[in-house]
Amino acid sequence: MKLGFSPEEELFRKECADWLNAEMAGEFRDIKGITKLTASPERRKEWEQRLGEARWGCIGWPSAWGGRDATLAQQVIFAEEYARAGVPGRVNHIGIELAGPTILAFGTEEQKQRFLPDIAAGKTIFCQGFSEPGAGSDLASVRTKGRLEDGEWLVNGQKIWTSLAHISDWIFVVTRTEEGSKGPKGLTFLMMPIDQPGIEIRGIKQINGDAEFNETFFTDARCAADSMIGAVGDGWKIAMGLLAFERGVSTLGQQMGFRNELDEIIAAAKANGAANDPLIRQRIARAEIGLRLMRYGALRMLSNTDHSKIDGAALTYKIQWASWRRSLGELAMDVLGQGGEVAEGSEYEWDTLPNLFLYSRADTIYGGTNQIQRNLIAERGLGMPREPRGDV
Amino acid sequence: MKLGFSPEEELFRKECADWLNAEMAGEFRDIKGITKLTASPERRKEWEQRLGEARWGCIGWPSAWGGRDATLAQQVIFAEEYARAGVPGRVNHIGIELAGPTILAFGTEEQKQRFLPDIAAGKTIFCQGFSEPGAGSDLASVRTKGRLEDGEWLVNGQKIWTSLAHISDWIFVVTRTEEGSKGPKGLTFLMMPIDQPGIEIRGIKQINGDAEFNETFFTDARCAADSMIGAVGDGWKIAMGLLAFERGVSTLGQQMGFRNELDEIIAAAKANGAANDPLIRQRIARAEIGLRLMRYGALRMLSNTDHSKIDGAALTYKIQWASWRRSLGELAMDVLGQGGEVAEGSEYEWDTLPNLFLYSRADTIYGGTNQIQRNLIAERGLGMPREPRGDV
Amino acid sequence: MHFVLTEEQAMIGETARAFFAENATSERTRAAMAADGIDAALWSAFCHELGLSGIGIPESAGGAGLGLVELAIIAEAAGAQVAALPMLGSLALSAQAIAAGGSAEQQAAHLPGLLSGETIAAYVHDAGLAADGDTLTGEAGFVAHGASAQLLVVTSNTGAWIVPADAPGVTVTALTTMDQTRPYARVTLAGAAGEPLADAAAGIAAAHRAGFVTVAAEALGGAQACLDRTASYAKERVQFGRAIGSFQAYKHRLADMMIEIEQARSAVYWAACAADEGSDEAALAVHAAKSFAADTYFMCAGNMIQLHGGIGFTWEHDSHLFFKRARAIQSMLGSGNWHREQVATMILGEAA
Amino acid sequence: MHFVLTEEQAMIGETARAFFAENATSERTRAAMAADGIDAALWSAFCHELGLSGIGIPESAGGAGLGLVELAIIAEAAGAQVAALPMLGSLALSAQAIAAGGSAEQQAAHLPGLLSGETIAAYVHDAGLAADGDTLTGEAGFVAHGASAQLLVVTSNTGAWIVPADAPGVTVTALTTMDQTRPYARVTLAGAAGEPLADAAAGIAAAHRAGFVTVAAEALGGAQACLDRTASYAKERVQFGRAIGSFQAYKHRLADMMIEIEQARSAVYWAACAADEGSDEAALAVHAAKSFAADTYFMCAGNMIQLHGGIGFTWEHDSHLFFKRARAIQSMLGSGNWHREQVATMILGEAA
Repeated sequence: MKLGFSPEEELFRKECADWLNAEMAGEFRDIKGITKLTASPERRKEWEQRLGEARWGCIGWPSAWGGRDATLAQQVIFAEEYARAGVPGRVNHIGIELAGPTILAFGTEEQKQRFLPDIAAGKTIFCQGFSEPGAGSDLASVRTKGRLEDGEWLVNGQKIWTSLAHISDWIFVVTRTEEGSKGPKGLTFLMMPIDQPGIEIRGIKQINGDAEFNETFFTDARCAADSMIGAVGDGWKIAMGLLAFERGVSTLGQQMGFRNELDEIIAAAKANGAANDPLIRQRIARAEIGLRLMRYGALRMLSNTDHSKIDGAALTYKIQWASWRRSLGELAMDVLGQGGEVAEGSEYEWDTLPNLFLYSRADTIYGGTNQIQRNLIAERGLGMPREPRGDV
Repeated sequence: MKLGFSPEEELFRKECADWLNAEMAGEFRDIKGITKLTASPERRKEWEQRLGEARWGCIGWPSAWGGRDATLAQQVIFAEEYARAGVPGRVNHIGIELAGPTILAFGTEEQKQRFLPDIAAGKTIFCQGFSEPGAGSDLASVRTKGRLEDGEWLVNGQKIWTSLAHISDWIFVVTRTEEGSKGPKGLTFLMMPIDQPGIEIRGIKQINGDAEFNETFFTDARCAADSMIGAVGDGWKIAMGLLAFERGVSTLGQQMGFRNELDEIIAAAKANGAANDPLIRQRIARAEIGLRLMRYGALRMLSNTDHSKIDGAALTYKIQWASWRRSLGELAMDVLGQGGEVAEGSEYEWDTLPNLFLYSRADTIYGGTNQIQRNLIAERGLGMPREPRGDV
Repeated sequence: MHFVLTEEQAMIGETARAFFAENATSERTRAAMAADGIDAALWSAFCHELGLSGIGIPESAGGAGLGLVELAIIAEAAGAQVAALPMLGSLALSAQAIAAGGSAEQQAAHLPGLLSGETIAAYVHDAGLAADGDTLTGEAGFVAHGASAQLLVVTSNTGAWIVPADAPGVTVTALTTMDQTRPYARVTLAGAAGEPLADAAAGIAAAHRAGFVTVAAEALGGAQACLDRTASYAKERVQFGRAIGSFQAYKHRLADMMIEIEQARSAVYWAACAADEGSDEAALAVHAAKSFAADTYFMCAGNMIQLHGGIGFTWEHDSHLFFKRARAIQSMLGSGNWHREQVATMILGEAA
Repeated sequence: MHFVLTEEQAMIGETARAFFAENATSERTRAAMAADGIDAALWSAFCHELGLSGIGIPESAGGAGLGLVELAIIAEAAGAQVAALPMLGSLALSAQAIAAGGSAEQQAAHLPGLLSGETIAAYVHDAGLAADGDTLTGEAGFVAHGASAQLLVVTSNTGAWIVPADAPGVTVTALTTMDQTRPYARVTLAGAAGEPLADAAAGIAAAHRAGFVTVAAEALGGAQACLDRTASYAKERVQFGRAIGSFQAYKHRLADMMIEIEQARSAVYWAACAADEGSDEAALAVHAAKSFAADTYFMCAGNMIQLHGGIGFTWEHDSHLFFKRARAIQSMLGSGNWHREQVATMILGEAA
């Protein structure tokens, strides 16, 4: 058990920091500090291409596919320095964390060559088409249909909560390809280009006035046969594999974003005197402790190479950060007082902290609600009986 | 809507207070202020007989059965003054709140004459035999058997959590009288004298070192045929009716006990400086508010005569007070600090506040755990589907 | 002692609930949100056709009599629909202050306009207000519906004045506000002339009492609506092949909402009734009601979002109206911690 | 950076868990509870046969070397069985203080006895201790296993002394204590002669660091045991015709326990490892670990009682051993609020 970094690793840290800071002080200084996921998408795509050029796009990937074969410690260091330098989060999060690893694990050699270098280079932005209206977190209830016609897939149906679909190039979808099948059987995993007549995207305005999520409609949308991942009927298996990738090193980058939010709260509390209130002090201390424990939980999870046993840190991670962040939003508002409820200007557009308050209500819902997380923990982690499906 | 009392009612209050204070300053001064349910049982039985002689035993009952036909307001006043005068709680709580009302509602004229005046007079102490090992709160799983033989019931089986059975005269039990019946069918409600060879009582020592509860064993225990309440097979219906009596005016007396506990915490906080701690101040304020809301919830419930609709205040009352009191125990310990963890003397015997802390862990369990209370609230109060029974 | 609504009170409740359910629709409220946060037609109907605006104002002052219990009943019904109305600022705070603290002339001059809805008043509290005689200099940042008011009732901790919103020295700036059904304005007074209330202390006390009870009652109505709507959804919505209301964890969340709401109901009507009866408990009760009901509302509105899943955090769904109103009620007129500290002071004394 | 146990550390854990599971049985612990709260045979076996008592004490001082990570591993295993041992007072506090702050002579004089288990030391902290030179006058009310100690390590905020428990001027009174596995004593010093530690500051710092980590690790082990035992019960116990673990509300309570425990695990080993590595984070981490793990334990032990239903609050069932130990850990060595206030001071500065 070792927490510190070696001198070589500290040198690597300096290399990362120097490069990132230089970029954020130079050509890309206009996007430094952006936290809202929907802000300046075009410039951020350019930035991700810049990352790709310099081979910083996916450093944990094999160098054959545009990565650097980086060690875990190096990945941790890069994620931390990335956020510390005020670099905005990746618009291609889905591509580098989910689509890429899925192709790496389940794709053909041809598919790897076709997709991976472009994802690593920031040239192909992916979004995810799992949820459907009426199905929510229940992947087994997918109704969107795929049928093979003349060597091409035709897809019909609707997906929802497709985050950033409106700025993406490709979408991966789980479709029901076996007529009359139910549950996890008869599903197939397809990758589809978004810019085609059969796909229509409508933004969903959220509680905070912003629109990050979309409804995506498929009407005879086309997908080349060789863009299927795995075999026909493998959709469930591949989707489950993909969800396991979700807790990668990017969580550390996400945590650095949380760090910035908490620091902003601390600064606000010091400025307005809330930092003298013993009740606020306790809550800030709890938030600080929770954030540190998130970091060390993530490091435990990432350091763990024994995949034969259930990893409690990994299994509980989603609900931990989601609940922490929702509390953080409430703390932010209690620190700001009524001032947090008014915005500059006449647009219904919010500063970081009030936006955190509103947006974080979604954190405990998307990617599996807190209720579903608790089911998973009790069933997979503690061996409790599974919640029975109904037949309605 | 009216909260105040009339001048006549205030006169009645004075009458109650004068009589109770005189008794607590006179012959019964030795039991004033006792809060532990198991302390001085013999003297308390004498006290309850004194109450009966003066017709203060069950003032809400019809005068024909030893009551005073008291109005709701009078019952509220008496309950408050009773506790305010430092009079110990009733050892015959089960008799006056459950057995009596059940006999009044479901008993024959002969049974009323046989039992009610003696309950009102403090001469017959009752305890309750519902729970069984392996059945817990699940009355439909009762296994204790009753069979009629030569005009007499013979009872075999075991009950558990029979509070104060060791000082009681009678016990009412729900028995399975139809061979092979399951669930709520085939149950019969019997009243049995405790002092007989077929009944054996063993105390259960609790977390606080005290033994209020018992296991009660029945081995061909006898019950006269005319001590059955209702008909053979009516046990479920009568038990359900009885549980509805549980939230009577006595809740107000119980609340006055809570008041004393909170007052003791407030005094301790003032004495040791915890009252200056803003975190403790918030918690004491919450406790104070919660207690007041319990009072006004109880008054809403008692004032409500429209029994055609679900009474939300009544339905939520048990979990409300149980949760409140468990929190109060934790508050008490945080006010006392480590001092709350040591006892005077060499016996493992606790002062009021540490005892509250330990004992209150049972409050959220007996009489239906908090989980079962939430089921009831969601199902009866909000029309959610019932939790399915299994067949294990 | 009889702690249930009288027949008359129950009737007022039914009338108000029917009125708001029919008229304060999501569509109309959203139209008001896009403008100044007031559904003018609704306000006019409330004041004129329904004639409920005078409740809680003595008949001698031109009101309908009755008390805070009846005012709470109406606020509860309005809160259940998150109605976009200036009831809090204009009636519960300003009209109450004038009715309790104004001279007969002041009452005659101002109350008819407020009760008819033709004039809207906003309540401006600035603890640090500088009053040079009746020349006022100060600022308040979060004046509910302030940009729509023609009249301001301005208070410090000790004084109270009536100031026309268009008087010289008065600047009112509308602010983009999270709860768009009750937008705030910043009101700046730079040597504005005020007309002092005859009995400032009485006016301030009445306004605070009625204000605490009104927002607590609104919170109660809102919380109950969150529960009702979520419970309905739970019966219809199917996931994993089951009505989601059949999941025990879901049921228990609903139960927890009901447990808090029932206590909030006791709190609101205890406070209103104690205040109406002049009971010693009133001072503690109004703090209890404001803090407890506001927390209950926030908890229920948060659960409403959570239990609706994805649609719960869309703009299209009404959950966010409740959620934002709940947050606003928590932070306005003193935070929950502040109110609980007042209670603590009553029972523990000041902290050393 | 590699945040998992090494093979050697994992082996220490297995050894310790097996030892406590086999020997620190409920029956033996209850026998110790009825006496002075120490299972003497267990302590002897722990020190001699297992030889684990020297862990965390430098080899130069006669210990086994290694660090707080290894000490935490052992404390976690002991905590899982609520073992009745003087490990906290004798090893984690007193021996650590002597090893870090004592002269070579002091180490040689006292550590062998402590590590062999032949001498038991208790740690006596009195912030208000009056020291006239090395003549000590003061009192401490809650000295863990104080009545069983032959040696006292007495500290104020700045000084540290070794005092034989039978020295003139020393009075030790055993107290009836809620957690009978670690009973308290009141220690009174009335002009008792102390032998000053060579480096008091180092001794105090080491004792506090190790004390916080030790009780946090005990809490982690206890919390995990509460979860494990309750999860087993949930699979066996049938109510309403179903295994109670099939009820979603029950499952979610268990899940909540696991969520907290996983964080507590991160906290304990972060703190231990940061302290061993001399990281800047260590000061914050030990406060985080003590407060977070103690709260986790209390939450889990409370849930253990609740989820066992009636038998959970009987004396016969082990739930109350965990529950009382959890409460004791919460209040000893600084409350959770105190530890969080230390964290707040590090990030916000002192409150004005």
